[in-house]
Amino acid sequence: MYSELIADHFMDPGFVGDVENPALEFEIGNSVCGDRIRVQAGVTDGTVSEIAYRAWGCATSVATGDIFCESVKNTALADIASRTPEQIEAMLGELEPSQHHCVHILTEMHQSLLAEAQTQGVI
Amino acid sequence: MYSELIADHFMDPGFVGDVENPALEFEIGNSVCGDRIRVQAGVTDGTVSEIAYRAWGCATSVATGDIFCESVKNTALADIASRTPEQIEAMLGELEPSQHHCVHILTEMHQSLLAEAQTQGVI
Amino acid sequence: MEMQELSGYFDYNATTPLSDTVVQAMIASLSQFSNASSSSKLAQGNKALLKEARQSVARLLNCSAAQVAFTSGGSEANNWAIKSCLLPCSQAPGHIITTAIEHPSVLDTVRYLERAFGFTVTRLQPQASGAIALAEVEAALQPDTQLISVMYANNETGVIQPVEGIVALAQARGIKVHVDGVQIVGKRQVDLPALGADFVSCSAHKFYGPKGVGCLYIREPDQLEPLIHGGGQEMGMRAGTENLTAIAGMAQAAQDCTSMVAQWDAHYSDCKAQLMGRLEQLPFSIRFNGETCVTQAVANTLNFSIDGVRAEALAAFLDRKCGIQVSIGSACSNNDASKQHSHVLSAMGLDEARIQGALRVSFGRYTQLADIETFVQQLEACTSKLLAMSEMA
Amino acid sequence: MEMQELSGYFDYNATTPLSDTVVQAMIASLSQFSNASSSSKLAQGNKALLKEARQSVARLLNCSAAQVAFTSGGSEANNWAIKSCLLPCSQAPGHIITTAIEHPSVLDTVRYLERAFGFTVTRLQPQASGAIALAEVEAALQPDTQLISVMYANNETGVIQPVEGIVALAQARGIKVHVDGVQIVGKRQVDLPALGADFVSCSAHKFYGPKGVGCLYIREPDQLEPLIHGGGQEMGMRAGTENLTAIAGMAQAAQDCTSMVAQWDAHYSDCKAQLMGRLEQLPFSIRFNGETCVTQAVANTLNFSIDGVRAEALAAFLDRKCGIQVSIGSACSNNDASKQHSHVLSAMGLDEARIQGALRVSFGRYTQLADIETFVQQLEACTSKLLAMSEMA
Ligand SMILES: Cc1ncc(COP(=O)(O)O)c(C=O)c1O
Ligand SMILES: Cc1ncc(COP(=O)(O)O)c(C=O)c1O
Repeated sequence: MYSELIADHFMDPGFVGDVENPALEFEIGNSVCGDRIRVQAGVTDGTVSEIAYRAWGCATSVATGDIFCESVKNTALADIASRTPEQIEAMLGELEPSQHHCVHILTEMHQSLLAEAQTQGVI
Repeated sequence: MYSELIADHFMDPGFVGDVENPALEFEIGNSVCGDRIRVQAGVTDGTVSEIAYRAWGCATSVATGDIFCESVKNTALADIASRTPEQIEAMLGELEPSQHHCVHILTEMHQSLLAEAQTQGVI
Repeated sequence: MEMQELSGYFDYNATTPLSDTVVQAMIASLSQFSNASSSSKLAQGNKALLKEARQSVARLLNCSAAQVAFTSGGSEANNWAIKSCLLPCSQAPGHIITTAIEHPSVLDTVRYLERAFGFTVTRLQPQASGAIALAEVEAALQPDTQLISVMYANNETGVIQPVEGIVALAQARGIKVHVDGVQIVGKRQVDLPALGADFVSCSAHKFYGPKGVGCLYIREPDQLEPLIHGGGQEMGMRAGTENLTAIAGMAQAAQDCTSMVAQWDAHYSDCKAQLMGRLEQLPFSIRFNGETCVTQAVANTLNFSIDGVRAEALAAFLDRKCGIQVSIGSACSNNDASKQHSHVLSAMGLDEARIQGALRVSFGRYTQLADIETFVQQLEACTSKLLAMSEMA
Repeated sequence: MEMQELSGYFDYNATTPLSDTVVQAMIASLSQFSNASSSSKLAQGNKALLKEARQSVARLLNCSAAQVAFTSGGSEANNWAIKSCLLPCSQAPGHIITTAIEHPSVLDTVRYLERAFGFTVTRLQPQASGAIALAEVEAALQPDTQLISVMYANNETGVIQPVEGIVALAQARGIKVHVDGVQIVGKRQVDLPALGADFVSCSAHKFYGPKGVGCLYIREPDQLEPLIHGGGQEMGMRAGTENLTAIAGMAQAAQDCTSMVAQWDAHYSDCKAQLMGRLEQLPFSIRFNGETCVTQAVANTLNFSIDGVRAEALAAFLDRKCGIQVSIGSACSNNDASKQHSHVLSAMGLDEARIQGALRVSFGRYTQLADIETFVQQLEACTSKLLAMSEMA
């Protein structure tokens, strides 16, 4: 069963799509359920100015992609980097046991974004 | 569960009581359930002219005593002697398995009546 | 269920009527048809209902929801506890202690284990009071005792068994204890964690819930082998699509019971006092079977024999003539081998005539003091009539 | 239950709604509270109800009432048949033949017997069609084979198994056969004596009856050890105060089913033809899982995968956005070890992506042809949206 938060983000995701000439791009895959999420982002002055994703996965992981995008849009990479594991977990609200893998997905999205930002020298 | 026949004869037995100076008297007991029934009868010209019983037993055996008395009252002993086992069984109507011991009681009442009549020389 | 229909009902230990609140809860659940194990939105109402139901029952037993597994009734719960405890030992069958006064679902389960797997069994006889002596339980303990199964309150006499003492004896030796709690829940407040037994069986239809649903309290839920293997229902312990309607009914019954049981119990004590007082005034020789004091027997139950009267006939009279229902200590049967004498009263050492004269009167929340008075009057009339019938000059 | 609420319900194989007649029968039974085993006048209505109910179910199965024992559902019936057949052999455990596509209540019961008592087990894999090959059953037979347990129709694919042939093989060798008939009863006319299996399990909530009640058909009732030992209920074969309300519901469902099943089945065939025809027109790559022909699979069931789509997400969309319920071949799980892929589709050899894309659509008596059309339209819309979401440039 999906919480309202997950359901809303799954049913009407605001960030599905592509970013033209993205400064950052990464793809994560979850070996457990085979979910794949690709994120593209634009960065301006150390802040995520544009972001979009595409996903092949279960409802909760599609929602997770959207929640991630919403949460980083117009946010400084430095602030994103300072998020604690607890804060990240809390972003998804209440989850059923079978949905907990999305916490890993969300954590990985944070890590990948920051790693990619480092690689691209925008942080 | 009692059939209407059994219930009627149990609830309002017509023949409970004693016969004054009975020509015949016998008592039967059933070892299985400990039922005891005593029958007293008057005989006139080979016909049962008076009959009464007393019983300590389950509802069905109390009813059986009454059904017996009703069926022999004003009946020639010779006619009583000609009843077949099937006819005797049919007198009790439909019975549940646990009530079948009353067929034995009824059969025994027939046998005892006739034996007692023989002993007393009224048949 | 109209009250007046119940004024002659004195067989609450056999089963209870559904209370109005329970009927409402069951009817409301009938349209919630979706499978509670599905993840669809439709199923969520069912899931929530199941969760709340488990909590309601847990509150009644003063335990945690995780310790409550729903079953199809008390019989299944008894079978489950005993078999799941002992079947794992079937290659090295040990010793079982139980009593001669258990419900058939315990007696037959134990007999099955004895017959099919070679477990040895001690069946303790009760004292004349109807209670098992704790000292006899202690004396029966063997090094290979694997389970003690004993009921909390007996269904025929209401007599309470020394379960606390038995649990203490068993725990000191690491022996598991199963308590058949079917006849106590709904009559007394219980606190199962405080009792400390490993398993306690309950049945909803003894406390104004539906038939066909009960539960097993499991002290340590992780260790129990299912009786019904399969899907993940009941925390993986009992397979089968959940009987939501019955569970909804049981939950409502548990809620009502949690708040009302103390009050009901006080009322039962009043009824029992009145009944005993009036019986003693009757011009018959009446003997009470087993302990009657409400500290030692549940207050809603009274078992007695009237000298010279066959209870079977008396009960039939009461039922047919007066619309009064009671239970009896001995039913008719077709042959000697299957004499249907109460195994409980027999074990208490009562003679045959007394068993054949035994009536069990059990009352409940719908019983009024006035009903007791009516009952005694009818009892007197019917008894007199029967005695007159059998009075041999 | 209003019809319109059901127009989006395509999960009849999981459970069915109660029909109105069943609801009425259940509500009517709620006030009949007396214990059916009592001899009081009050109890007679219950006894009669129970007797008629058994006859109604027997008529549905074309067997005699004495061969029908009520249970708490299909899971209990499966456990009962298998354990009662095999536990008596636990000191000399032999060989069991079953399949990899059984319901968990069969799979787990067999696994329990294997683990706890050392029975050996052959689990036959289905062909790509979803059916077990009769030749493989024959090849699996061993001199010590003690039971064959196989389902009649599979719950996920609807595919019918060669039970007649299996019974013939087994009977020639004196081997007992248990058939899980839960997914056939209510969808096809059955004739259990003609089938000849020793045990057949049924569950009421698959044919518009209540959850928590079912039955076991027993060819030779005298030979069966109870699963739930105790009182004399169910002809001495299954203890527990009878769940009259649920049994009343099952009986009504059986009656309706007896007269309507042929008509329902014809309607399901129409629905299935329409659904398959429309799916084939969609601009997606759709693959049917298992045999779809109505001679080889029940007509109410269709299992298919859409390439490139995760069924979990699609089902969530259909449920949340369109009020449509279906089942899926793979649920999310928390770790690799407990991947929740359908064991049925896995056994059929489907690859992971196809299992993750698998939807099960199952319809019933309330499904209208127009509902199928709506379903296909919504499926198209949701699928398009999901495909667009995942389309990586
Ligand atoms: C094939 C099959 N067998 C057994 C069962 C179990 O029946 P129940 O839910 O009544 O326990 C089901 C459904 O749940 C089933 O589909
Ligand atoms: C002491 C006792 N245990 C167990 C049971 C069985 O419960 P159920 O009827 O729910 O199977 C009963 C009553 O029937 C009982 O009185």
